[in-house]
Amino acid sequence: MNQKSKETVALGHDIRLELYKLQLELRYCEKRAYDLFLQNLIKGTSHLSLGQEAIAAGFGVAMRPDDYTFCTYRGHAHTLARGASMEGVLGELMGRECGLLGGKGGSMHLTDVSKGAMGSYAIIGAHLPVAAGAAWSAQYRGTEQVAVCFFGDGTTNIGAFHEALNFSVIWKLPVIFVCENNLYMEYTPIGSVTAVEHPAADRAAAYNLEKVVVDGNDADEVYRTAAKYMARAREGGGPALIECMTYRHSGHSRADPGQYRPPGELDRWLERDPLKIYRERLLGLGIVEATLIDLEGEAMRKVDAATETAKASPAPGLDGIHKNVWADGGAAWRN
Amino acid sequence: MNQKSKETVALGHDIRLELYKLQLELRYCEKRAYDLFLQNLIKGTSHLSLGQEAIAAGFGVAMRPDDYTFCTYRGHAHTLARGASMEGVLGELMGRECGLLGGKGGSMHLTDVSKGAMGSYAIIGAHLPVAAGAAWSAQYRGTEQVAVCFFGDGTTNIGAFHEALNFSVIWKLPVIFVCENNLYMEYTPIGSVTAVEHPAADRAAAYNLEKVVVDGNDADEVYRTAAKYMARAREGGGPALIECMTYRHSGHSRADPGQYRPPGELDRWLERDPLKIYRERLLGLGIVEATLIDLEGEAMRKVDAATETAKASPAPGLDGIHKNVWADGGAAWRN
Amino acid sequence: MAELTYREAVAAGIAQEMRRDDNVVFLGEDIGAAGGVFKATVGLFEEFGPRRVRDTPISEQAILGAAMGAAMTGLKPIAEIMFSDFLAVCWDIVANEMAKMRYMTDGQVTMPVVIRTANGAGSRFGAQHSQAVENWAMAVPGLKVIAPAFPADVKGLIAAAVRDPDPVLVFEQKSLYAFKGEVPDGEVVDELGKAKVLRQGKDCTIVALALMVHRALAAAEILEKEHGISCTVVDVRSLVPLDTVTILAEVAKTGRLVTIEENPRLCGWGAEIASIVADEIFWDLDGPIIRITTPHLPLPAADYLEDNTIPSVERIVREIRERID
Amino acid sequence: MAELTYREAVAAGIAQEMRRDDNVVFLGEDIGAAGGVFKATVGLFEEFGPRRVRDTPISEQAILGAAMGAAMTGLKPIAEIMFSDFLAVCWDIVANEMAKMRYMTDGQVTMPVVIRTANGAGSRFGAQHSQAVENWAMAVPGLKVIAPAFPADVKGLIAAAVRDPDPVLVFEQKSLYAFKGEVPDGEVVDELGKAKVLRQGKDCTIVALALMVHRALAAAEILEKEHGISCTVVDVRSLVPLDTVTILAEVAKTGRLVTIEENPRLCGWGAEIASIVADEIFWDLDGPIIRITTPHLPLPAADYLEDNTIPSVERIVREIRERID
Ligand SMILES: Cc1ncc(C[n+]2csc(CCOP(=O)(O)OP(=O)(O)O)c2C)c(N)n1
Ligand SMILES: Cc1ncc(C[n+]2csc(CCOP(=O)(O)OP(=O)(O)O)c2C)c(N)n1
Ligand SMILES: [Mg+2]
Ligand SMILES: [Mg+2]
Repeated sequence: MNQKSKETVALGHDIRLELYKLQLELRYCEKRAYDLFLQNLIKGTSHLSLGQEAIAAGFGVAMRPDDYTFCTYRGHAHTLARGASMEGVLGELMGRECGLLGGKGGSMHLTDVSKGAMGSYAIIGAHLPVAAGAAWSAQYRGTEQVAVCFFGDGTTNIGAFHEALNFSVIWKLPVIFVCENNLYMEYTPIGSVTAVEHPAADRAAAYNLEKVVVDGNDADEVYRTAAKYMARAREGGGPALIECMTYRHSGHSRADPGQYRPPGELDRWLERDPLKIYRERLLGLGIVEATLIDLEGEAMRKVDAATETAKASPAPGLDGIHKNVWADGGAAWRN
Repeated sequence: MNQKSKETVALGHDIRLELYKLQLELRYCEKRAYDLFLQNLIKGTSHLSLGQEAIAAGFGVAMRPDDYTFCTYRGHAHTLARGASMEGVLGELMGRECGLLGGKGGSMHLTDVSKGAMGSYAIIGAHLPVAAGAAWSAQYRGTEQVAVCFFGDGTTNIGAFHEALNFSVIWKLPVIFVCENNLYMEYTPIGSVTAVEHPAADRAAAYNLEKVVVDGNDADEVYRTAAKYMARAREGGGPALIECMTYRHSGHSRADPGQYRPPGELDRWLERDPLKIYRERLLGLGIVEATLIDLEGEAMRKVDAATETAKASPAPGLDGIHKNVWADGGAAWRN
Repeated sequence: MAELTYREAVAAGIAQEMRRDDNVVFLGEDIGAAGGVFKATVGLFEEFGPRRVRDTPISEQAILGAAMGAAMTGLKPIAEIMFSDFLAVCWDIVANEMAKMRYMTDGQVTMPVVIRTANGAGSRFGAQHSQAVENWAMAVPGLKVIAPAFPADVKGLIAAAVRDPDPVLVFEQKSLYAFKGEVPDGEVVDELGKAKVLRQGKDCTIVALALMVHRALAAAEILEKEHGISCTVVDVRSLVPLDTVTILAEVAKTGRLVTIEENPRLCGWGAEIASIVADEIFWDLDGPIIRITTPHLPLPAADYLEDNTIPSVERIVREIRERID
Repeated sequence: MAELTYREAVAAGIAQEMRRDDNVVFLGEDIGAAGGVFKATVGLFEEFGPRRVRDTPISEQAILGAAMGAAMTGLKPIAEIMFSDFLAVCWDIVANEMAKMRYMTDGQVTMPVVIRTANGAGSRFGAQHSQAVENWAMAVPGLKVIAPAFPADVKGLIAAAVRDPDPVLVFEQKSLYAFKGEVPDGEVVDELGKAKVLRQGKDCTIVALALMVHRALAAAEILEKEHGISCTVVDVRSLVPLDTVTILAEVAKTGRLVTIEENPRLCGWGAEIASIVADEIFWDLDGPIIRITTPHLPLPAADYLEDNTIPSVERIVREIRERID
């Protein structure tokens, strides 16, 4: 793996424990979402980030509270990583009143503007130019906020990717485009439909950007890279395009058993499970296991509590159907 | 200029005279179109290729009769270069019955399927994937036809460019994408809105293609480059992306005096007028001037005759309005 | 007669045409090796191989552009756009290119292309994966538009679409994919532009499309049995060409028109039919024209909310009871 | 009162709002240094500079995506899409993103964005540069849609659009850019959702939009003077929100509705109004509802053909004479 941005700066234990804690929460919450689906408590589709947590966590910890996140339908982890409430997320998946969006958006549109989570977008590519727009706004208002935009490998072949990248570079916008290359689109390997090996990084030069490929299963590496390019963007250095190599442990969506993947591939990636790697690293750094077990228990309790709260929440009221088409709160198209 | 594809193979006099003759016809016909516009005989818009003739001519002469051309609203030259009738072109510009499209398409949509001129497309970028489709069809049918797709520098920043390039490469389609870089979009310099210097060639690597930049005012160089990459495509070698540097002598469209261009720029390019260069080259190669004067007179007479025929042609019949929405010849949307 | 699901009928229709004509090719995202995300194209890749059934990148403009270029040069492509909502990312190719090319060139170009797409609500996918957008296509001159409700129609209309020399959009209702129905054995080829009268009544004529046909039939049953209101039900099937002969005749007989539309209200196909009826058989009408549509809003995701947004059997029964006497 | 052209009124409306509010920004292709390809934005770059008036690459998805992202985070962007036909290349951002984001997030996001675009025929530009596509936008829940006919309305409605917290599409009629009219001095702010009655008559109510308002007025004049048919003319101005109060009242008074639409027929805004009238004031109607539209076909380019395709004053006079007594 071409890890150009690998840095050796040591991270403090506080940050490392934060990264571990966040990865744990993302992992346990996604697993819980899967269980709830099996219990038929989640009705719509959902796209899990199992195996990809290091990316959401690495960026989440590196971001400033007022920075902007834009994510895809596979956005539970990125939304949680900004501090959105877990019962709000699980409630939304279950279509409950306590859901972040009152049940109106569902799994694919998680948003918490109060935490800078500016939406999850379910049509491939659209949010890249939208993230550029938020970065433009930050630049215009002089706030030094940065917009971070997550998307998959498959998204690099759609037109909006190209437009957003060129646009962001010529306007020097503070936006970080993060490609989570998990090797697959829905069921088709990205390599079979892309002209270059690294669908994002090998195209960076087309926008006069640096080629950056990182190990997306290593939260430290993601964190360092995020911190570096976000700092640069804040100072007016313009956008970056970062390709994070990773793998999803589950299928594309709840309906997919993932049988198109060659035998053994998943097992090899499970050995590089970001949580496993990270736990071993922390132990190697001399952190006592009891500390980790505490964190693990805490994360699990948080997920349990959120699950109970969400389960106890009623179905959303029907009056919500006719609310919030317009800023006046209503849906009237006539007088 | 980075002229990677410059070759030194000598071209025969026959081909050279053909290239000169074609450039003359394109030049005179475009000038005539401008005169007819001043006489208010052309009503809609029109976009001239004055100054860019070497590209249409170089490719036109290199193409096989059954190859496909796809061009833009600036497509008079490319359509004529495939052998479309000149009165058909001028008649269409004037909205006459003899027009290639019976007056229904106008200047921006010139098409002559019988000559392989598969249409002129007025919305930026759309014809790149369409050209890929024609190439796919040729590949599928095993005909060894090649599709050639012309577009401007400004077109490289729209999504369809990106999608078409990647798609053509992964399917190894026999399609040649030809960017005519005339330094401007409508009134805005391409350099001010593009992240790289060569809007097409500097992006070739993003599609695993070779960087090719040629002098678009040198018909020989264009011809050689065209012949080389078309031969490769015919043999299954896949697509190419060729950036031809050139300049338009007139404004973007009939309404534009071109005042956004820095003083002196046009004059410098007029010194590199493709017809001027080519005439001098032919004389230098020992071709007697009388031969050239003959060709010039012949071209002018052809344009004059076409003008008269087109002027004499009546307005199209109103019945045409309701014809050819559908393949059954009609326009019925109900029974 | 065999019983097929709606999704099996899709694959059967495509397979029938691909067997018949070697120039029929099929492309789209995950349609090949994976058999489609709705499993509506299972078996095609195995039967026809990667030369004729081609998986593509996520590049909808390239997919439809390629289909268009191929159609102009001798092939008969079928392109899948996974969800009809995604037509928005390639709308230029559909609305400005495919639809207009033949007319602009005064007939030089022929465009035998089929776009299949999964349309409509009921899967709790939220506002960007649940729209009924057949009216987007109906509004564009140069496009033919069909939306079948039953497996037999699916097979026959897909076959007709493939054989048609013009661009045809096939809106498949995603919540009907599991619906089973009888499909005739052997070659099935239907005709574009023909509505079907599924039930005859005296009090009003319900005109419906796709999923709403099923709800209209269920509502008509209840109205008849429980409320003594007898309804004609017309399945429009084809929006362009539109079978105004059948529709006008059936509305004239009962004197009342009710459209049942899954689309959000404004500019739906029902508005067009209402305007034709209000012009051409105005004097045959015995009362107001009623449109029952999804309210004019984006769709909510949660099951409970979604079910209360698109027209339900209960709502159809209630509105017709209240307004037809 | 000053006399301004329609194009000057565009620039005046934008300038008024940019002076008032520093968060109003303007972006698009060739809008800045060049003053717009229709010269409708001349002077803005000079007054407000390149930080607030920004030329873009030919990247319509990026233009509207950027406008959207900026609108969600505190700015009030005005984006130009040069020709309304080009909305097709960025339709996803308009129809799936801007329109739905507020609803999907249950109100977390506000989207104060304005999209201006040159719409309609009359310039002999052919089928890809002449469409009237306001009904594309009207069909999408979550979008507001206006189409002014007079310079004063242009200025006032653009100002209202900029101040509105929701996404508003402004369809400017490109063949009206040179039209002159009185515009009040000082700040002008109109209201979305208000139709205007421009003429009162007894025999029928003509409802029209943009260029067709001018033709309706001319036709009404001729019908009155030469044929003794007296027409009310309503300028719809705003398709969403729609002023059904005014429209229904005016149709009820004359008992007849005629819509004049530049769009190709199917699913035009006139169909929607026809269906509302045929439902809500059916018993006030004295005869069939008539829609006069461009035939359902792509537009031809040649002047002679184009003039005979979109509704002309002569055709409006003829159809109303033949059908209204
Ligand atoms: C425009 C568009 N086309 C197709 C889809 C259907 N779709 C949803 S996810 C997906 C695969 C995306 O792959 P990638 O970008 O690699 O992201 P991943 O799911 O692997 O995270 C596809 C094709 C879509 N949502 N939008
Ligand atoms: C999608 C789209 N956006 C904008 C336009 C308007 N437009 C027509 S030509 C043009 C400039 C194109 O520049 P370039 O690609 O360099 O070609 P050139 O005109 O220089 O040959 C623009 C912006 C269009 N036709 N289509
Ligand atoms: Mg992926
Ligand atoms: Mg150019």
